[in-house]
Amino acid sequence: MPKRRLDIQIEQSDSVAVVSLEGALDSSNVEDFKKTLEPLCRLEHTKVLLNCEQLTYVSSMSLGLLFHYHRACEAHSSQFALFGVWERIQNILRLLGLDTVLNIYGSRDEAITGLDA
Amino acid sequence: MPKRRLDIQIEQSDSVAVVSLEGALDSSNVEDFKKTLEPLCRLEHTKVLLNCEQLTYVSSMSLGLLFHYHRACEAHSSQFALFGVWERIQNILRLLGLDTVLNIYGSRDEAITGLDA
Amino acid sequence: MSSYEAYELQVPGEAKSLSLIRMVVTSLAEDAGLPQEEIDKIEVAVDEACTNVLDHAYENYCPHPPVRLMIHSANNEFVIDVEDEGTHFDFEHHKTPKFPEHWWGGHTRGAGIFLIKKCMDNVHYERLPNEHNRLRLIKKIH
Amino acid sequence: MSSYEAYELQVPGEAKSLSLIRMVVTSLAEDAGLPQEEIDKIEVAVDEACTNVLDHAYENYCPHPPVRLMIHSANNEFVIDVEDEGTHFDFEHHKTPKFPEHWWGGHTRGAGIFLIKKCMDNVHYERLPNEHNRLRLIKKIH
Ligand SMILES: Nc1ncnc2c1ncn2[C@@H]1O[C@H](COP(=O)(O)OP(=O)(O)O)[C@@H](O)[C@H]1O
Ligand SMILES: Nc1ncnc2c1ncn2[C@@H]1O[C@H](COP(=O)(O)OP(=O)(O)O)[C@@H](O)[C@H]1O
Repeated sequence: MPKRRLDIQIEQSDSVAVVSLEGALDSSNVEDFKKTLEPLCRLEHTKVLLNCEQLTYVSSMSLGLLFHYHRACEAHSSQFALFGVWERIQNILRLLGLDTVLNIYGSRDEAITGLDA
Repeated sequence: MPKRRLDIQIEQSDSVAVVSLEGALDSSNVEDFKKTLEPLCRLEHTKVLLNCEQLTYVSSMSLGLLFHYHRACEAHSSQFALFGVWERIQNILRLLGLDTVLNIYGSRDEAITGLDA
Repeated sequence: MSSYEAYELQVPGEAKSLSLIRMVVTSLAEDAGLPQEEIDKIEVAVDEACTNVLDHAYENYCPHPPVRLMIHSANNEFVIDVEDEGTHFDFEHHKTPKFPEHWWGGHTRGAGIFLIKKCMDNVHYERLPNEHNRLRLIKKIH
Repeated sequence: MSSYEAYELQVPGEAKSLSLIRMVVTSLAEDAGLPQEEIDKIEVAVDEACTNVLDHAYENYCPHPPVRLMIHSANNEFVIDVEDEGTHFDFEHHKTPKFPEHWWGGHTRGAGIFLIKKCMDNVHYERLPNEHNRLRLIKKIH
């Protein structure tokens, strides 16, 4: 089996869904990412968290989806957040002004606590 | 500074010299390897140990030197050994029959103890 | 890469080639002695440039032609040429959106060329005599 | 790489290019679904083949011409062509030494072609019409 360039894991409980991304998210696998996120962003009263601790690269195509998911969650009385984002990816988020419109936390716990506040 | 593809570290005490190789040993850096090993293989009554725990690749040019160093050490009442050799490199040593003529140990301690015996 | 010495990489014009492209370019940028922060930016620019070739220049091509990269360092510049055999477009007159305002409009695309320009020191796009298009990405080596 | 799709890599004919060559070839071998043990062997064969080009085919060339690799998978074979612009030699009649006996003679070189043949399923060397030499290395994909 060829080693996949992006691994996506979902952990889902009552009110929290954590999507863990491992590897590089580029145009070769953005469809997998969409297929995972879209149904989660239609859930009601859910914290949808993107675990980026193992995410090495994200292209603009996927970054552009993040604010869309943010708003979709809001529309369903849910919340969307990222945590564990590498500095190199934070730099790109800043260039695109996404750091000002997305919820970005250091760790999973900080995200869960932060969204409650 | 560009990241070097091979790092060579030497620890030398009274009767033991350990050369630690980190990275890939190919024809781009075989001269650095030679310059390190040759003086050590002229020492008397010394255990010259090649720490291969972080060695990811060795080309035949360098493998061919190993038996030469083995004999040079013998000629100076010294001993030459490898330890921590990755399976992929052991496979090549086997193809070239070097596994039968070199001292190869699992760990540094095994090498020091084994050469004493 | 002290003097002029070019590396060339030609890959199938498919998204699965992107990771190899990024790996090769970042590895050569490292060899050129560029700091990690600049290597990261080069990775972004090259990935966005190649993604644009696949999605736009090759939109109406089936199968997609290959993508060709030429990488070299000269005169304290690290240069990556991305060459495609597809549709030409008016790069010079393309207006990049403002961020984050762009996102308010509900767009999810449209950040590629903006990032390419932000991440590199110099960017040129031109039609070559062989009817290929070449996007030249330049990063200064200090 | 299910159907015929070639990757090409051209690098300066210098030893510093070897690590990039190994990285690209092993990455494509991985994509082709080959097991790690076979990828390791391919890495050895390609590195030895390219080292031979630099040391022998280009011995009397200054500066060294580039080395060109073409990599593709087809018909359950992973194929690497190593192409040089240097001296041709008589590969077919080259007799590889016996190991470990070879080492008793005090030799430190002479294991390259032996390893190339041991590590690959099929190896061909030929002079091309453009006066380049091509060593074709083939690994079966099961
Ligand atoms: N290489 C290219 N060939 C043809 N058209 C292109 C190319 N690159 C960009 N374009 C055009 O410019 C637009 C903006 O590109 P870009 O900023 O990268 O955003 P996106 O690709 O997400 O639309 C594209 O939508 C496309 O119309
Ligand atoms: N690509 C090549 N071009 C010209 N001569 C070659 C080439 N490859 C090998 N040779 C010749 O074959 C001999 C054996 O090669 P090899 O088994 O790789 O061992 P080594 O390179 O260590 O001598 C070389 O010494 C050289 O004379």
